[in-house]
Amino acid sequence: MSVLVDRDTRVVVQGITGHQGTTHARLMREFGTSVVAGVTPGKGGSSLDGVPVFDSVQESVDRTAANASCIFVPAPFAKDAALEAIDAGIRLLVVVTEHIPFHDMLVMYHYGRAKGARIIGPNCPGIASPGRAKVGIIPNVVFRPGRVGVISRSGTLTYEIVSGIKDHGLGQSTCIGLGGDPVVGTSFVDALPLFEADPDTDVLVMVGEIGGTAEEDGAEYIQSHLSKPVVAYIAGRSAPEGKRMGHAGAIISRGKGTAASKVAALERAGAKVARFPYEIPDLVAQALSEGAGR
Amino acid sequence: MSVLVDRDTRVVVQGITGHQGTTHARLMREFGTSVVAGVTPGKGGSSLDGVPVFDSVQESVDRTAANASCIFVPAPFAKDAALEAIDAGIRLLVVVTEHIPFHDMLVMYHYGRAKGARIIGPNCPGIASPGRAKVGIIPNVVFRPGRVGVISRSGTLTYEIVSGIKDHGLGQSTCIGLGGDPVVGTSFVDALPLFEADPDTDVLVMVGEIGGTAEEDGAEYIQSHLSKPVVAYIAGRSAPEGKRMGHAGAIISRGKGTAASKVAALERAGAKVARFPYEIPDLVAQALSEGAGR
Amino acid sequence: MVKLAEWRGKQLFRKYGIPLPRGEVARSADEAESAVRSGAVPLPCVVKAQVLAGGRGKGGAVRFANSAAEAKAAAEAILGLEFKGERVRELLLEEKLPISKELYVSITLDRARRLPILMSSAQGGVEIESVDDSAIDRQSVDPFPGLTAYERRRAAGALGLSGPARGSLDRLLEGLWKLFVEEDAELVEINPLAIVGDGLVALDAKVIIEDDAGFRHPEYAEIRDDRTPLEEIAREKEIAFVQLDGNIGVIANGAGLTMATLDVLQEFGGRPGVFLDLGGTDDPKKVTEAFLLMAQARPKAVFLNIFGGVTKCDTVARGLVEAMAKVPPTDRFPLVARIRGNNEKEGVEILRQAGIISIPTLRESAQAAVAAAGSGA
Amino acid sequence: MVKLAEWRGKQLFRKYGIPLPRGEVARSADEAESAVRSGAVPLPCVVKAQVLAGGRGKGGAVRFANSAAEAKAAAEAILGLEFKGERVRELLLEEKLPISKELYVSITLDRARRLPILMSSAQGGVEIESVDDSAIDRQSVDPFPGLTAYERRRAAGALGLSGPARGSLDRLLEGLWKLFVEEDAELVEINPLAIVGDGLVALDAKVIIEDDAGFRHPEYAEIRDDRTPLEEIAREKEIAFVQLDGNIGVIANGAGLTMATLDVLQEFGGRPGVFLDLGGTDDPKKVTEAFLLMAQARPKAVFLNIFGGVTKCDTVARGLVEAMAKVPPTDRFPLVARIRGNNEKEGVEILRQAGIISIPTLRESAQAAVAAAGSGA
Repeated sequence: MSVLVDRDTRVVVQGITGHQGTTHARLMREFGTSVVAGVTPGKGGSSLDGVPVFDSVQESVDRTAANASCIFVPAPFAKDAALEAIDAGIRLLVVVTEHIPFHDMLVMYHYGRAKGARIIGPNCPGIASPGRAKVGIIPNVVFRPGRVGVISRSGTLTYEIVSGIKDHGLGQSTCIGLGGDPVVGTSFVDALPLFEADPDTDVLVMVGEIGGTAEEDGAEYIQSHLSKPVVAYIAGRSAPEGKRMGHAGAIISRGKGTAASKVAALERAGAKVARFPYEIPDLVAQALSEGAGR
Repeated sequence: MSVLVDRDTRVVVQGITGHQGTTHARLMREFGTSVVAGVTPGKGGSSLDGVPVFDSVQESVDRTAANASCIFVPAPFAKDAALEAIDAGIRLLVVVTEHIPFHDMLVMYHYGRAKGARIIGPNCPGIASPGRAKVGIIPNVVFRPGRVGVISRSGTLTYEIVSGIKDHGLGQSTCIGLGGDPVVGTSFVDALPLFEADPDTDVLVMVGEIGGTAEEDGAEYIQSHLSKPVVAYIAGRSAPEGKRMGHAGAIISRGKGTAASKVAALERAGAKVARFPYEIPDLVAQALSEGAGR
Repeated sequence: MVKLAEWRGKQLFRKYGIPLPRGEVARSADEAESAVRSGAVPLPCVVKAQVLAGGRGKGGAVRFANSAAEAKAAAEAILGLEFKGERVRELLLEEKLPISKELYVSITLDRARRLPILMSSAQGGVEIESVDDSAIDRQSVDPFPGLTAYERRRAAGALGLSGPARGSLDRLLEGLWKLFVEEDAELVEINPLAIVGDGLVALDAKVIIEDDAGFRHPEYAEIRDDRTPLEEIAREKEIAFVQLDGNIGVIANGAGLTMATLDVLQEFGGRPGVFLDLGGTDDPKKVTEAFLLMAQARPKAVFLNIFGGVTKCDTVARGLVEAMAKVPPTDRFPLVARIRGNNEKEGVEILRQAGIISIPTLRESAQAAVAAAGSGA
Repeated sequence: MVKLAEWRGKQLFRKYGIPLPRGEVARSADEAESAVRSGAVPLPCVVKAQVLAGGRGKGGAVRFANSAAEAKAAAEAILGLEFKGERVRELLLEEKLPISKELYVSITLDRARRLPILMSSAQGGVEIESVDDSAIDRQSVDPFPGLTAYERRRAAGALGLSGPARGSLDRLLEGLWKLFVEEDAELVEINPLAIVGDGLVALDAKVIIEDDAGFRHPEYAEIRDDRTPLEEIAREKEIAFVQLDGNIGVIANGAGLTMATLDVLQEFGGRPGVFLDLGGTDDPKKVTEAFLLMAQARPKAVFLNIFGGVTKCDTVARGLVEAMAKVPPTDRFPLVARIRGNNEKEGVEILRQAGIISIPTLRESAQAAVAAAGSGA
């Protein structure tokens, strides 16, 4: 078992004929993922590395039984792409596209919720379970099968940390990059119970950033519902107040949202909080050995 | 047990200070229903026959733990009233108001669905389970506790038929009047499984009308999912094509929607179809005695 | 249900940016002539009777003109015609465009799915009922988020459009959806939707507005529907009233009960002539008005079948007695009553005092009503 | 994030029917004088600096005038002022209204609930942060069906409004919600919202538009934000670039990794001065531009920390080598590199050939960068 993706995951890549879509469709297949279809309106009937391209998601579902979508289409068209996937019956959407207006994401999120579809992202690296499937863009090289679950709001920092876990001789069960936008389809609170329920995950790594209250909310959930050990890291402890750190998720707002508030909440919840990314692997190894001793 | 309402049903009456709201709040209480609150914006703080009146549904829920709403507010404000009830956490709404534009009802229905709220109506007589609770306006005198479930698209015709069942010495488990508008919150297909699952219902009476395909859809459901016997009646066998019979639900459209199509579908599904309302009680009694013999 | 004449539908199309031929409404032959002469309607042009029924082309209610004089002559020929029971009082004159293909699009309500439905067919210009189901693309449209870009794209595919016509359809469908929602329409239909050069033009407009949304749309209040004069009076008084061709008047409350009553009367050989649904009123004055309206329809007998709910039995009885006193002796009719439900006892007693007996069972009362109407007349 | 000046916010308010004082923008003392003299701005009036920072009243950036001459004098006093780092270039002159009470309303995004939130408080006219939580009514607003009548009713109750002011608020909130959605706002705030006579008037306007919705709103493209000139250039080139007051330049990719890099540098005593987030580009030209921009900020040393995903290591290496060749010798700086991830080998090799060693671990590379910047300067 794993979280949200497994060997039965059949991916349709929306925007497959664009540069990113083409590149990552290939990388997903190299990871071992069943990439069964691509969609680019107007390019239906062609194919890419043997993957058939359709004009609509509905056709791709009808013809290839796709059940997950990876969305690379440009921001102005991303909302429509997501709605199309949801209407076609797709129940897992990974939205890689960045710079989607949050007003659009509100529509995507609430529509998806009403229809029972889960969105990961937008502006996210996606989800991967080594040896099973990857939907998204996390570099293949950072993975190795194992029992560490990773949930992160960051992109490249996730790669850094996941890679560090591998370099330490450990491996990952499933890794989700949630994306750091103001409105995300899946937050820490949504993802934590999935890992708690996953028999292949023994320890969780939670990677947060300053801004928003997602980490504090996650900490609350950990405190009241989580039995597995958690190692956490919060990026941005040294960031000055009020300056933008590259995306809207990283504006510090009063009280909650600071690194100090997040670290304190996580420590109260019993998580081990690393001060720097390179401290994470040791803390994970420690949590694993303590768990084995229980 | 019963369907959707029981002794724990706590009703808030929206529009309680209007003529209909006041009258039917009283009649619901006479039936034995817990009418715990009324809502009329601007009249909060007053009370009516000892029932406290609030300015908002949220207040009524916070203060009286109301869990069902009966809506009598005029059509132009009915959508807002329903949204307010849904947002306040009410999960059963009976909308008595007639002449609500279907565009408004589309919003009410889909919003309710997304939030897990069930709407009965609009333009409906509501739901009642003798000895338990009534939310709506079906006359109290027609009821008597028993084991016959009734689902009807009509208003007064329901009273006529339910009364006939009583006059025949039988009684009802639960009776739902769905309303005959183009868009209803609960249709035959939605209501049938509730009665199938209800241990207090032995036989079902289904009262339909010409127009639409709700009866045909119901018949399909009966054929594939229902184990309990069904007695059906379709009003409008003699109605001329293309003439309006008083509400939009009763326009005959090609093929499906005619009385003949509905009767045929129901008979195919194994239902006994009465030709006239006064034939129903005998058919019900017959179904009950056959069921007892099994 | 307010069916809009073509020209009114096109006014709405214009409001929502749906491309139209240039045209002008005329109510006389002179107006038709000057619409052409002024250049408002380019030549050649088409002169169309503004009636609600379909099949105008075959029925001689559409003519062509190549000059102002011809337009005048066409107008003279059409105005005043009786077309499927409707008198032609208005014409729409429009430029005749070079059409390369006729398509079909509409948005209406799909009751079973409780969603609006967009239908598109490349086979336009004929009644959509005659088009094979496989040639009609159907898409449910969710009110939230509304008609999406991908749905419009699929419609364009179904219509076989590409290039600029695709963009034209995209904007047209956006407008049509907006119209459907904002004007509280039951149906918006463009048939034919013509391909003219690179773009699209709506050659006809069928728009039906929902009655119940009248509170948002006072502008539709004065548009008349296809009702008889008595039906029109009933509508003003908010009484559901339908005239058929039998001789028994039926007064009941609620659509279902009214229809069941007709079914039973017919079973016993009766021929319902007028029926009148009191609905959910509890006002004796409205009941009185309803009876007086019934009297004007001159039935051979009247069958009153009421199950008191919101409408209480005593209210009906009171209204009835009041009305009977007002009906002129020449207009009187035999009355068979059956009143049951809320305040039944009081109602029965009021009727009894006025000399009217309420028969409690539906079968027996219906039989009495049929007998009262007699076999003749 | 595009923060609109008060007068621009009020232009939007006007578009959405939100009531405003009569007023006029002036960019010189003469314009201010003639705005009053022409009658466009009734007397007495208020003259307000159009700067984005708050606290204008206490800061002398708001003055009152009883005549055209006074308005001119006020304008002369304010124009050109440096207010919290912003030069005053524009003024808004508005009639001074007889206010009976000051309220607060705003709509913004509640990230945790993923819903817009309407906040109302009867304690307006002060910074909302200073108002007690219990005095602020908060309501989540669902994008479907949008701000409802009952939510507006509750806001009116929270503001203590009744009678005509209640109706005024209802319309105002409808407009404010529409503005929030249609203009892709992150924040719309009216503080103070004044009760004037029977109605309401928006005395101030704070509107922040979301950057990412720029494709729908080209009209906001030329409005400048509170950026330094280099930040402005970076923005045009779509590079995230922030200037702090340290001396180490940091180039990383992704907000999280950038922040983690700053954290580590600080741990080892470094003071990051400029940081530059390459984001998800894979274009060597953009990497070159970013480096040249960094050179202009004249850092003591630069730390490059890249984890290749979308941005591949060899792309960055190529762009970097290209840039180093273009930096004038006087602007050169010591460079510490760490590149990992996709195409790591190729990238490391390209750097090696240009004489740059990539240090694979974060800790060691950060220490090297701190050492390169030295303790002084």
